[in-house]
Amino acid sequence: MELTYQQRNVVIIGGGPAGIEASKALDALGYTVFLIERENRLGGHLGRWDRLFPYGTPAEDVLGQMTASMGRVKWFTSTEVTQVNKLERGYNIILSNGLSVLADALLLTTGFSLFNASKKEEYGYGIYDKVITNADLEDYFSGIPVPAVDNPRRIGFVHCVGSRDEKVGNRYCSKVCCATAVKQACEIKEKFPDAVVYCFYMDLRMFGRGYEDMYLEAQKKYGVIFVRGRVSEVSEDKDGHLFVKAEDTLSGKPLRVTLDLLVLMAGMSHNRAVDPIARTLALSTMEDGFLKPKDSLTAAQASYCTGVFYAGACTGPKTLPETMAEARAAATSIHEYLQEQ
Amino acid sequence: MKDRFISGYNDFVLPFVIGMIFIITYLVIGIIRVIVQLPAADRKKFFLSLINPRLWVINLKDIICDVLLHTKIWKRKPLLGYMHSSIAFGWFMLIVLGHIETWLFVPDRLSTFYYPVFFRFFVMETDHTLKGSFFFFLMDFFLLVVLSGVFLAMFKRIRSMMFGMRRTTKNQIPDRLAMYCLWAIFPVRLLAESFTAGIAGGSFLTRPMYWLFSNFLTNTYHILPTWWAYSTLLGTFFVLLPFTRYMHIPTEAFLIVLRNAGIKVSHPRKGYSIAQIYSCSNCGMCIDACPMMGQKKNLRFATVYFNRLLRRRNWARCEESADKCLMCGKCVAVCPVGVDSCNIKRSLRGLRAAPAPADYSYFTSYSLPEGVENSQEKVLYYAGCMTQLTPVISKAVAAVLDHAGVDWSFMDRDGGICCGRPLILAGRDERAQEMIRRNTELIRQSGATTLLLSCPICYKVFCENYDLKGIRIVHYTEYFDELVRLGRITLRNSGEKLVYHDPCELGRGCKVYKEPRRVLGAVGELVEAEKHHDESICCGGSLGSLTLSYDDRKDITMKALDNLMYASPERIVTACPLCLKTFSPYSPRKVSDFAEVVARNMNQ
Amino acid sequence: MIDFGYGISPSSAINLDKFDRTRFEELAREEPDVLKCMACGSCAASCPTAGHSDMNLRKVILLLGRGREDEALRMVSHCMLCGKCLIVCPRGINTRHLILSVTKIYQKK
Amino acid sequence: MNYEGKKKIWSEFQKEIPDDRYFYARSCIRQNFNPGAEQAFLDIVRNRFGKDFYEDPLHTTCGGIAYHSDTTPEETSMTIIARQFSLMNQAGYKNFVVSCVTSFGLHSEILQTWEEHPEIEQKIHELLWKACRREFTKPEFLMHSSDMMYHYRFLISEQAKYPLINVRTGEPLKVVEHIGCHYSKIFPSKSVGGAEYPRVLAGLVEALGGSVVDYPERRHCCGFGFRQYLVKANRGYSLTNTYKKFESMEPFHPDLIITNCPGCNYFLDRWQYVIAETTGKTYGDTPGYGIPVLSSEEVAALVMGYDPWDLGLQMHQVAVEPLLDKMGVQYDKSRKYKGVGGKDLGIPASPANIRIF
Repeated sequence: MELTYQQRNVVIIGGGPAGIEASKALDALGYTVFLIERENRLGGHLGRWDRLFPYGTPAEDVLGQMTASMGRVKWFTSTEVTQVNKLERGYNIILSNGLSVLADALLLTTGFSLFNASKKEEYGYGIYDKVITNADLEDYFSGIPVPAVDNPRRIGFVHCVGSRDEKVGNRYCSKVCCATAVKQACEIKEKFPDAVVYCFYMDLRMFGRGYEDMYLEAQKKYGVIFVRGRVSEVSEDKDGHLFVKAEDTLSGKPLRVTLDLLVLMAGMSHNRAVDPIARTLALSTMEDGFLKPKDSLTAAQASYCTGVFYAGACTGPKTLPETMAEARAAATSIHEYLQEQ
Repeated sequence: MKDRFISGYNDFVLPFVIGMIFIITYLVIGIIRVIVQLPAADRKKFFLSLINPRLWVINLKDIICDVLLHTKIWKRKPLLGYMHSSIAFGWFMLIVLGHIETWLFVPDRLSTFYYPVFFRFFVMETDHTLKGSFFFFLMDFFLLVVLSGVFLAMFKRIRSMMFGMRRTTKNQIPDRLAMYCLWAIFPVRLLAESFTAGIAGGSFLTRPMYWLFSNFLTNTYHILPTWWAYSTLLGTFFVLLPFTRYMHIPTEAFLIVLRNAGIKVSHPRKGYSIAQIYSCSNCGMCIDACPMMGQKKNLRFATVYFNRLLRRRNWARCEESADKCLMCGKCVAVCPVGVDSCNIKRSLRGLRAAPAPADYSYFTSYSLPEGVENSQEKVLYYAGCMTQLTPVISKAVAAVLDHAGVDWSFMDRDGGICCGRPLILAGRDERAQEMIRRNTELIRQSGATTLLLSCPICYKVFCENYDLKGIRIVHYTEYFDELVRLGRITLRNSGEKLVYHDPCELGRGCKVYKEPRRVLGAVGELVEAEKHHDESICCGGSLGSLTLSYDDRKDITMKALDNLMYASPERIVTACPLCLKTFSPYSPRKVSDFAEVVARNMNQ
Repeated sequence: MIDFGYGISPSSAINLDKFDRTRFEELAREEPDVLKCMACGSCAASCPTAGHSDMNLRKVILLLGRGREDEALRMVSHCMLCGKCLIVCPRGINTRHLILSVTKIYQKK
Repeated sequence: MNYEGKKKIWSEFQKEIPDDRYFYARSCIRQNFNPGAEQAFLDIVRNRFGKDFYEDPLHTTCGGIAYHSDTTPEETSMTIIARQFSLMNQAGYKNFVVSCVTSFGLHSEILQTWEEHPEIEQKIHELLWKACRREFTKPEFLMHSSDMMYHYRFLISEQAKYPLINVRTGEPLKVVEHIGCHYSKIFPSKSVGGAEYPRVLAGLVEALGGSVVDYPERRHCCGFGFRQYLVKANRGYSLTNTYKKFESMEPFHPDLIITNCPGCNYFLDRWQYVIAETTGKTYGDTPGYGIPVLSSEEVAALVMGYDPWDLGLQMHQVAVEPLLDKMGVQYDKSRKYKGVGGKDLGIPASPANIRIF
């Protein structure tokens, strides 16, 4: 019997930007889409962010726009995938809300986890009161009180926390932290114009359109001071200020500075929640835990498992536009796949 | 003609007399001050020039041409030239003729210096008046000439664009007052002479006016008030003079004498410079000339305003202006008075320079490349710092020299010491001396007889500030021209349409215009830019400016390129590494160096 | 005091807490471009004094921003003001005037 | 400072410490300069807690100083240490405890090397056999003596006579804990509490009533080094490091520095004298004195009521009397410079800038 599109089910796991975008695209192609999100709202990490680089677009607006019309997409929040069974053709997905879906194709948009900054013990996240992460600072920008941000006069940003660091098992670059740090440095300078703001970076990877302008503006307009050198250790002085050590690699001298606030640019780690599914379906992962696409150039959305597709940061750190593009690419890949079935 | 009054005096002459005494005293004191402030050597030069008959002739010629006839303005903008010379020369002739009349008719009154000025008031016609009608005619004629100039001046204020000046100077209150006086003086004189024409006689202008007025006015009632007004206007003008732009009228002649004596600027606000800045007529020619004026915000940096600020000793703003200047020399080239503003600005930079400690002890570690030393009869090529960034030039120079079979060596093949010009441009002359000293040592060491330069910046400093007696200093444009004329290289004409950009330091700076053109004319079809030779527009890359921002420079570059594209050339050719580097990124046509074009078009 | 034949060496570290930024801020006001430097080193690479003196404009800017003024001024004293750095700077910094401003501002000790 | 956060990290760096039956290896520096510390350790564990700690009179140096000074190759140290293990096997022990942090680091390094390169271990078996016809098996557990003090901290506090509390104010004493670099920085996982926030001494201090001072240069090396202090031309480095630490802890006015490393103990103590004599500056709570620097064993013994002079605290450069007074320890001033059996040792010359009694 010939199936019509409507009778074909696609299950998308992860309701972040990739999941939302892919679900809409597949819905428009006429498939029945089930979007599963374990949090109580769609949006993923985007929901926690205040404004987005490089132009300072409010994340809320972006998310609002994305979720404004979800079409016929059947989306479930606060729902987890409890079991995935491979069938002869397709997959049987059992959800925590008791629902069981027969999926013709499965799209993983499980994204990333923010690196747990307390793993970098020397920075004292969770130990020193004035050490926060980029996500905490976004909370502050969104209006959520963050006690650590108490009229700081001297602020530091540490790039590459949990990225490019074999000691924590993440050799890769998280891609977005440099731009985020520069964005946040400007934003905090706007809040506290008299504060001195330092960015401790190893390389400034301002690769995207508009990023370099943002960097230039951070230097010239906001007077953000860039120090090339990774922070080696942080301690607290008698008054609870942070005593920070780094090497100023450009002058080849050790550098010491006392700060009132230190923001750790936690990078992207692979999302452990996807591990059970990966094990069940025997999906390939890379040594850092991210899912391995079939071919990073020609089949970036395909997995080694028939009918399972990837989009977004589940295969490695991505920027938002890359994630969105991948989501749409994944929809096309799934459509092609289902057409051939 | 005979005296109308026995006393030969009337109270109305007082304002004029007071004004005259004031201005003469002021000028005498001013001249003494300038002479006192001159450095001893310059002072000696000045006094020697006064007893040099040859210089007397030159001075006289210059004064007549520049001060009275304004030939420079005539050449540039005829209508404006007419305006200036009509007033200056006309007025001068009125004074001269007044004296001639006095000398002819009432010679014993020559000793009262106001008498010739108010001649028409003090005399009456006699039977022999016909003898004077020739002078009546001349007087009316020159008055008409002056009046025509004055009306043009008034009109110019309103429609300066008509005279080919996009912008004109903004006047200050004293300037304005003096200007109104100047505007009023001659119409009032006309009135005064018209009212007295019945008594003192008149010609084609005054007499008809006398008859006209007599129809509805009682002329005799108006005689004294108008002569009072005339005298008062003159007196006021003279008193205002030192505080206005019109000070250039008396100062310029003095400047010419000083300049012809060979004196150079040594201090921005002392001696020679005083004569310079007081000679500035505020005509505003420099405003349009300045390449910075493409942007309205830069208007305040125009040389005319700089001179004005310097007169007022507004150091902070002067410094800002001086630091901004590109030192392209165009304002000097177009200045009708020839105010050497670039050097004033340079000396101001030097005066205001922070006493920074300089340590050039490392210069001793520079040496000539191997094999360069003690070669006789050799051409030594010094490329300079900028050419290091444009290796195409040094390569092409090498190709041409080798092709012509010149025995040459490359002085700074492995890098060298700066020529010192950039420091001089920044007013740090003493610091530049250290570079000059070491480079001189190295050049002498080489034993070369000719020093060849490709960078006009270097060329200028080597010509002006180095003491290399016995060594010929030559720019490659001149040298290649010579090689062509000697037949050591032959060129083929590619037919390509070329435009030559005169680099500031080479053209206005060293007056090299014809040699590059002669060579380029032989390799292609040479066209001229809209503004060329001494009116060429700076590329914007000049090291002269200290503060001009990158964006502002770009603006100038675009303007200069527009100018070069005037005749739609296929290629822009320049003879300066800095111009090349500055033009290349923005040029709509390929920009090539002179040597590159020559090298490409040599016959094998 | 006893001379043990060895002693406490002064710290080579840059201590930003002890860096009075007033003068650097004055420089940044006069020459806002100084903030634009991205430490690419083009200036130092093209400098004709390179290999003959320790002049390094990239380092001058850096050291001034870190409170190492004496070192920076020593470097600047070797500058010939030739302007090559001005030509090569990718950020369009007016390096020549920067150097003049540095000497002006930091001489006022 | 968030204590809970630290606890979370400590929970990740816990090591299993057997309660009893150890083979004990001494420290070269300590047995020469502060022999009371090791004596007290053995006395506490054996006689107070009734544990079995065996010390073999045939054991030697581990060769660590020579190794770190580049005067002997690694194989030499390995063979020496293999011999220690052989002695341990011979005595029937499986747990090895060393008194010295340099030693602990070297033992750990060698064990790790052997684990990753069994061929090297094999080679050492051969070398040891050739040298002295001995065989060895590796210990099951390698401990540092401070691990033991940490392990027994509650036993110590149970018997505490003079807890680390200022008897005059009732406030806990402000204690700087200094961990020898080779204790946890080489292998954080082989330490108690890790390298960033080591727990080993902090836990002991807290158990004994003191409060730990967390000062910015807490992690910094004491300056001991090997090639640094051994070569006079380099000695300034060593001194400067120590100076940096003292400058950093100065605002906290510590009452006591506790260390687990004989080298650190020695240099933090002696360099205070050099700093005072070259700059005139002394640190700590009591003007004119320095900050007493004691090992974990000495602190434990002092708390448990051992006589300070029997402990050999007079062997330290910085006078301990102000500390003893704060703790309320009873002591006989006249016995300070008396040797065994009341023998007069003579009073040392008094430095100009730092008081010694």
